[in-house]
Amino acid sequence: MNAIHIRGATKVFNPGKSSQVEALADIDLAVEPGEFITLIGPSGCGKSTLLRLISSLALPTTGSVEVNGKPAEQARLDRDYGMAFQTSGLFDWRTVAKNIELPLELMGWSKADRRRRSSEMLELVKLGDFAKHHPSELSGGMQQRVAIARALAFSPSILLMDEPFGALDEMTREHMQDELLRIWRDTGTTLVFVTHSIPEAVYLSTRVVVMSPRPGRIAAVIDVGLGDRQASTRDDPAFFSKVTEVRAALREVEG
Amino acid sequence: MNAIHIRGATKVFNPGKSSQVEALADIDLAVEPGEFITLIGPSGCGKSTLLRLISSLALPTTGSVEVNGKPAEQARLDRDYGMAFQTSGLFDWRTVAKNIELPLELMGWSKADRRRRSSEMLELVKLGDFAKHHPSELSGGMQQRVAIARALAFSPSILLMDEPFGALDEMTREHMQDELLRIWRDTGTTLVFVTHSIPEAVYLSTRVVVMSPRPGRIAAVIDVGLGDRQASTRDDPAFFSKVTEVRAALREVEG
Amino acid sequence: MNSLKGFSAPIVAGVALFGLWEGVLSVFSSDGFVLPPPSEIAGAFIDNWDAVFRGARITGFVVVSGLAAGVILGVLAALLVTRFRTANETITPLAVAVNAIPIIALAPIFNNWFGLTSPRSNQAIVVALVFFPIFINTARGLTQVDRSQIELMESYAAGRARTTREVRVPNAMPFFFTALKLATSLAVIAAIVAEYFGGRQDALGPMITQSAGLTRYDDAWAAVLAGTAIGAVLYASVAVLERWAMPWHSLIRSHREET
Amino acid sequence: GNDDDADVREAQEVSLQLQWVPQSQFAGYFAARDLGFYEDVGLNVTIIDGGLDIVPATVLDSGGADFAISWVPRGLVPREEGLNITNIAQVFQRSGTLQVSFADAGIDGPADLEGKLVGNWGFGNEFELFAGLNSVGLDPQSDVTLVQQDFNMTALINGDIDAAQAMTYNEYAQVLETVNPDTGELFQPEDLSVIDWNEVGTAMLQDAIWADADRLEDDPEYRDMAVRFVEASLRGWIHCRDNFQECVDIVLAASPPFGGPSHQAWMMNEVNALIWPSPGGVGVMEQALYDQTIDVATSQGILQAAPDAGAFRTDIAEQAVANLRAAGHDVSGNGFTRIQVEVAEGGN
Amino acid sequence: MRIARQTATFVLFLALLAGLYTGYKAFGQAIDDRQHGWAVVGSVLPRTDDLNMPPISEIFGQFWETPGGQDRIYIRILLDEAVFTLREAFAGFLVGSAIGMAIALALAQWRRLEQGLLPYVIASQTIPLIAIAPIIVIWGRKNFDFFPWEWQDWMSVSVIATYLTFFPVAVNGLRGLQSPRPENRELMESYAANWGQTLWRLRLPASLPYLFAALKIAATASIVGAIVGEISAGVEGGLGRRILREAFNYTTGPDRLFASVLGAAVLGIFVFLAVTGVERLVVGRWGRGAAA
Ligand SMILES: Nc1ncnc2c1ncn2[C@@H]1O[C@H](COP(=O)(O)OP(=O)(O)OP(=O)(O)O)[C@@H](O)[C@H]1O
Ligand SMILES: Nc1ncnc2c1ncn2[C@@H]1O[C@H](COP(=O)(O)OP(=O)(O)OP(=O)(O)O)[C@@H](O)[C@H]1O
Ligand SMILES: [Mg+2]
Ligand SMILES: [Mg+2]
Repeated sequence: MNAIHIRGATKVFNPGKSSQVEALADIDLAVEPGEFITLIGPSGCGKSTLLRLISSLALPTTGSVEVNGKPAEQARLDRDYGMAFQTSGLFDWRTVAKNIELPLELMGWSKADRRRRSSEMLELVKLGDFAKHHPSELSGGMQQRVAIARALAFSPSILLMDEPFGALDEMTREHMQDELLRIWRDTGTTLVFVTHSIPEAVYLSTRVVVMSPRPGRIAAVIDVGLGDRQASTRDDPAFFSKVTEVRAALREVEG
Repeated sequence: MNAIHIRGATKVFNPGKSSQVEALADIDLAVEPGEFITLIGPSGCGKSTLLRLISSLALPTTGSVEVNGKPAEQARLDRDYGMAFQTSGLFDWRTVAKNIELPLELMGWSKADRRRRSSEMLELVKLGDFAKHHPSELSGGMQQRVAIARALAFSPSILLMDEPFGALDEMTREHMQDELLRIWRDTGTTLVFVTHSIPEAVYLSTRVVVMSPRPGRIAAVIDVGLGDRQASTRDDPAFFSKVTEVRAALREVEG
Repeated sequence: MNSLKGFSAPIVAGVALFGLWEGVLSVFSSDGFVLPPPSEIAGAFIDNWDAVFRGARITGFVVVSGLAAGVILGVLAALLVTRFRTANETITPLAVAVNAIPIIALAPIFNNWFGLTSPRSNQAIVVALVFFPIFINTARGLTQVDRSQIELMESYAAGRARTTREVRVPNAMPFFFTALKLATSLAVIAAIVAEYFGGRQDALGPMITQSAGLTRYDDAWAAVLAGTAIGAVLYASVAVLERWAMPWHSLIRSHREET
Repeated sequence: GNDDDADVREAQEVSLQLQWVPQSQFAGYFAARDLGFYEDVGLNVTIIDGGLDIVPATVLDSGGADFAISWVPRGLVPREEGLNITNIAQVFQRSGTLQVSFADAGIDGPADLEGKLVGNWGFGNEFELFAGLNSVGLDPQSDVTLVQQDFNMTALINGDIDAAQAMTYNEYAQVLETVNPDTGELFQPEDLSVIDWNEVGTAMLQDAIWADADRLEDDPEYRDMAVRFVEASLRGWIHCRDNFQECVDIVLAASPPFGGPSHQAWMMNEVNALIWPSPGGVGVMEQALYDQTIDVATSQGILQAAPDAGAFRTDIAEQAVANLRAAGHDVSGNGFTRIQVEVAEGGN
Repeated sequence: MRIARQTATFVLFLALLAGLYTGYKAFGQAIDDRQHGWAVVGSVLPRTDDLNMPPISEIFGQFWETPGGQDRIYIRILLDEAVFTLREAFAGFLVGSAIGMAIALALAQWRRLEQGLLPYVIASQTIPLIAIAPIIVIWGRKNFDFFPWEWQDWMSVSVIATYLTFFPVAVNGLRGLQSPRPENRELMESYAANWGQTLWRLRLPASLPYLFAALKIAATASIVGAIVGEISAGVEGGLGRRILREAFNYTTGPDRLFASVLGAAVLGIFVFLAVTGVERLVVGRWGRGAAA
């Protein structure tokens, strides 16, 4: 059984109006359980829209999406997903810690467990001092880290992340990448990850999906196969050759 | 006369409360007219806050900020600034084209001129088809491009940009970098630019200002001196050595 | 086709509602005469069409003119209050005070001030009632703005007036329209209650009280129906106006709702 | 001793719906309550205030009260609409409604109202006016401008209307209690010109006691209670005729002051004059006056048709009067004359 | 400190208003006293003679008078009556807000329902109180015997206050419940949060600014409802009946009507400030962050 199975999905916004946009065309994609997939492609090509289809936050215009062997809608109701959106989407009225605890509350965790988990996660994203602050008092990158912590706080069977590390500096970013990989390995989560950084895509994922500009199509799927990542992986020639391969694929679609 | 002159500036948020944060300490910085400065530093170190001080959107707790030989406040009132924020800050109720025209309206441009300029700018950011859309119909990267177009639409003497290219894919980003450099050269604008990408910082600027974590201080100022940028610059060994130098400075402060 | 779609739901709901009303009354008809079944009201409405129509015109004029004046004043006051802090500290309690005075108490005073037969006294009452929700809601919308948008305008050294126009006003629109919807029905109530206390006797207000006072409840409800119709027409106009004035607003929905 | 009596016979709970707020217009009922007349006949009466929107007929019919005070037309119209209520005691024998104008306006009779702004309160208070206009060939809907008048006389004094509706016992006095801004003195009766509908011949009967007709038929206990209630109420009115000041004080104590002592005194005096003399015995309907009321009502289209015989009954009042007479009360007040009440500014 | 300054400005402002009133009155009387057919005064602007605009001194003087037959000064009477009215209004406010919120929730939940029912909710408000007040009182006396406590007439007044209160809460509440940004709504959807969870954790907090604006309107509306209700329902003891009496009495004592109307106004300010206080407590820190 595939973790995610998309068949012939298309998405058209504002159909029939002058502002009609064909966002996605002919998407076919099957993801195995425990895979780490990255989506990469030019701005506006439909990556976020594709994540929305997978999580059934939007319905495909045609085609179907199956997740864990059931319709995406059902998977959502079964709480199979964790998500981090492109905009942080924090709740202004909750403190940082309370934001992270939100999904845990919904899953019915006890107060003590939530408290413990949220401080763990805050340590992970290096915001231990800011538990009691409100989101409007954080910098852009700090907000993004809170949103990541929120997405990772519980262990969904499928994790969807939309450019989660975009606003982070290089070092924090590498730290977060390694943490994410650790969590992924430990939990066996299936991960779909959107990024604009080619090295990031290669470093993180088992397969890179390259998308073409509007209407978004899958232009290439590149198997990475780098095995276990270590600090040295970033300097590995195999790593560079994969980066070059993805870059070439991207240049081609954008050309 | 310096374009920007910051003397002994500090910034403390929520002073005296339990949530007190010392965001900036002892900032001294002088920027020549026509320079291109990038600020780089770990997430939450005070880059956005520093831009706010320069534009007098926030007042320093101590110290002073002078711009074009006058207090920052006065410079703002004289409309010496153009800004692109970290969050796109577009107006939902205006179409994309109208968002770009907003500063032009304020400067009293005629309708025809505005129209012409906004379509020029839309071409520049490759969003010609989306003039009549509303921001909520755009992808994250497209929104960011609109915000960039808005900041570049008029020619302020000082341009402040906060991670403007964060949500763009590599190719679009390189295109935008080159356009920004062209505009900078053509107009003689003084530019202060925040980024997390070390290569971007080196490629764009005359000087890179490296900041240390909270409380933000200027840890190093690195003169780049690469001369006129061309496509080949990105492969230049001098370019790589500067990148390494900046990275080393950053590792040091974050270490 | 599209415009029809917006009306089908209210019609279905209306049929259900009135059907229920009629049905309940036909089963438990003991007090039926105070709250007559819709069929009887409709009958009285048709029988008294001339009088009801004349009354609706007189009352409708007071409603619309008072509403317009009240909205203008409310918006102006809200603008003033967001601009000057002292204005906020003074106008707000005053507006609250005026609003807390029951119209029934204002009616005799206004009738004396402006003359019993002048429509102005009734208009003044409508204004007094409409003003408050418009003022409170609009002021709220004008202040509850996204800080980064204000900062952007500041970076352009846009004047306060300009910032208000470009940021605060659009931001206040949903608040304002919500209040305007409230105000339409308040204006109708205000006009009708004001008419109980003075003015021309052929307006809707006296028709209601006089008929009710003589237990001719079907006639009273026919006049009530006319007042309700005025309110409904105004409300529908506001809804149309809202869609026209805030085309972007319907876009800000989540993807699921859009499908 | 009294306490023991109460233990022997538990007083029956009875409620009375007034047509308006407490004032001397209802002095008889307050007197009967406060002086123990109701208690004497085994009743414990709760008096319910009226108000702007209170329709006594509706309250009575729906069981909100056992008895109600209402003007005759304001009881007959609901009756025609299907409320089975009946007039059991006609307390007021005359109409107290006037149409008042300033003397210099030259409005001396209904004919002079043509083309004028004519105030009235509605609620059935306008029927006499309409009939009066009709009697001189004027159409109320087109030959005058009808204005909804507030329940005071300010509109007349302000000049907003040419002629105002006024009760002899209330609003008329309000004018006399007000300072004339032109002279600095109180308005004088000479300043005013008055149309009295009793003289025009279009007067209609006013305050009467109404009861639930169905209950009277079906429930002998209710009928018995009605007799006792009417008897004690009429005894209250007799007492107020003979003990003027005491009744004024009772009214003033009955509720927050309304119009001040001199105003209530004026009202008591004028109300007495509407009741007394009652040659046929107080509370007993006089057929001629009833016929005139019906005449006016039907000719005006106020009533579609003359009411049936059940609209009023005299048996209860007659029985009450007989009891009172037997107890030695003067039930017709043939020797009644008004007294002179001093007008004071503001009714104080 | 801030409170002191605000009070000072407000008192100053009141003095200014009183001055304006007196000044306008003097101006009106100077140009023409009691001649009808004035150009502006008396048609566009109010009339100025003592009958229509009693002098401020007399209005305030009334407060310390002891009206005939009473042992309390007028301001004391008004105070007692205000407390009576406040009780009716408060009950109406609580019930009305709850009903309003329930309606808002139902309409927010089912868009169809919103389209279908909202027009009738609006229409319900255009039904004049006067047409329903007596029905409520009569039904209250007669039919509400299923009610756990004995039904009192003042409760009927509260029902009328409820009728005026639920509406602003429903309309504003609906808008507030629909106000969360799409990304926040989608987040809750991605968690498959159920209706109650989305409500409690997202929609309600996001709607608070709208809701408090509505509660302020509703609080003062409940006072109006109670006063109108007292008048229509014939319930004695509160400010409503006081005002009615003084209106009947206007010709002979205009200053007392003005004084009692002032009493109602003060009561309205009181409840408004009470809601504002609660708002400060509830919205607290993040609310200040959001406002500019
Ligand atoms: N309004 C505020 N209230 C309180 N603290 C604030 C506020 N704004 C910023 N801060 C604090 O100031 C510090 C610097 O924030 P700033 O936004 O300048 O960081 P930054 O360098 O731009 O980070 P990033 O790269 O993540 O955008 C942070 O610790 C942040 O928590
Ligand atoms: N709500 C909407 N209404 C109309 N068009 C939309 C809407 N959302 C997205 N689109 C359009 O769909 C296309 C794909 O958008 P999407 O957000 O999926 O892009 P993306 O690949 O995530 O881009 P980015 O990298 O810039 O975030 C864009 O052209 C956008 O204009
Ligand atoms: Mg995207
Ligand atoms: Mg920042």
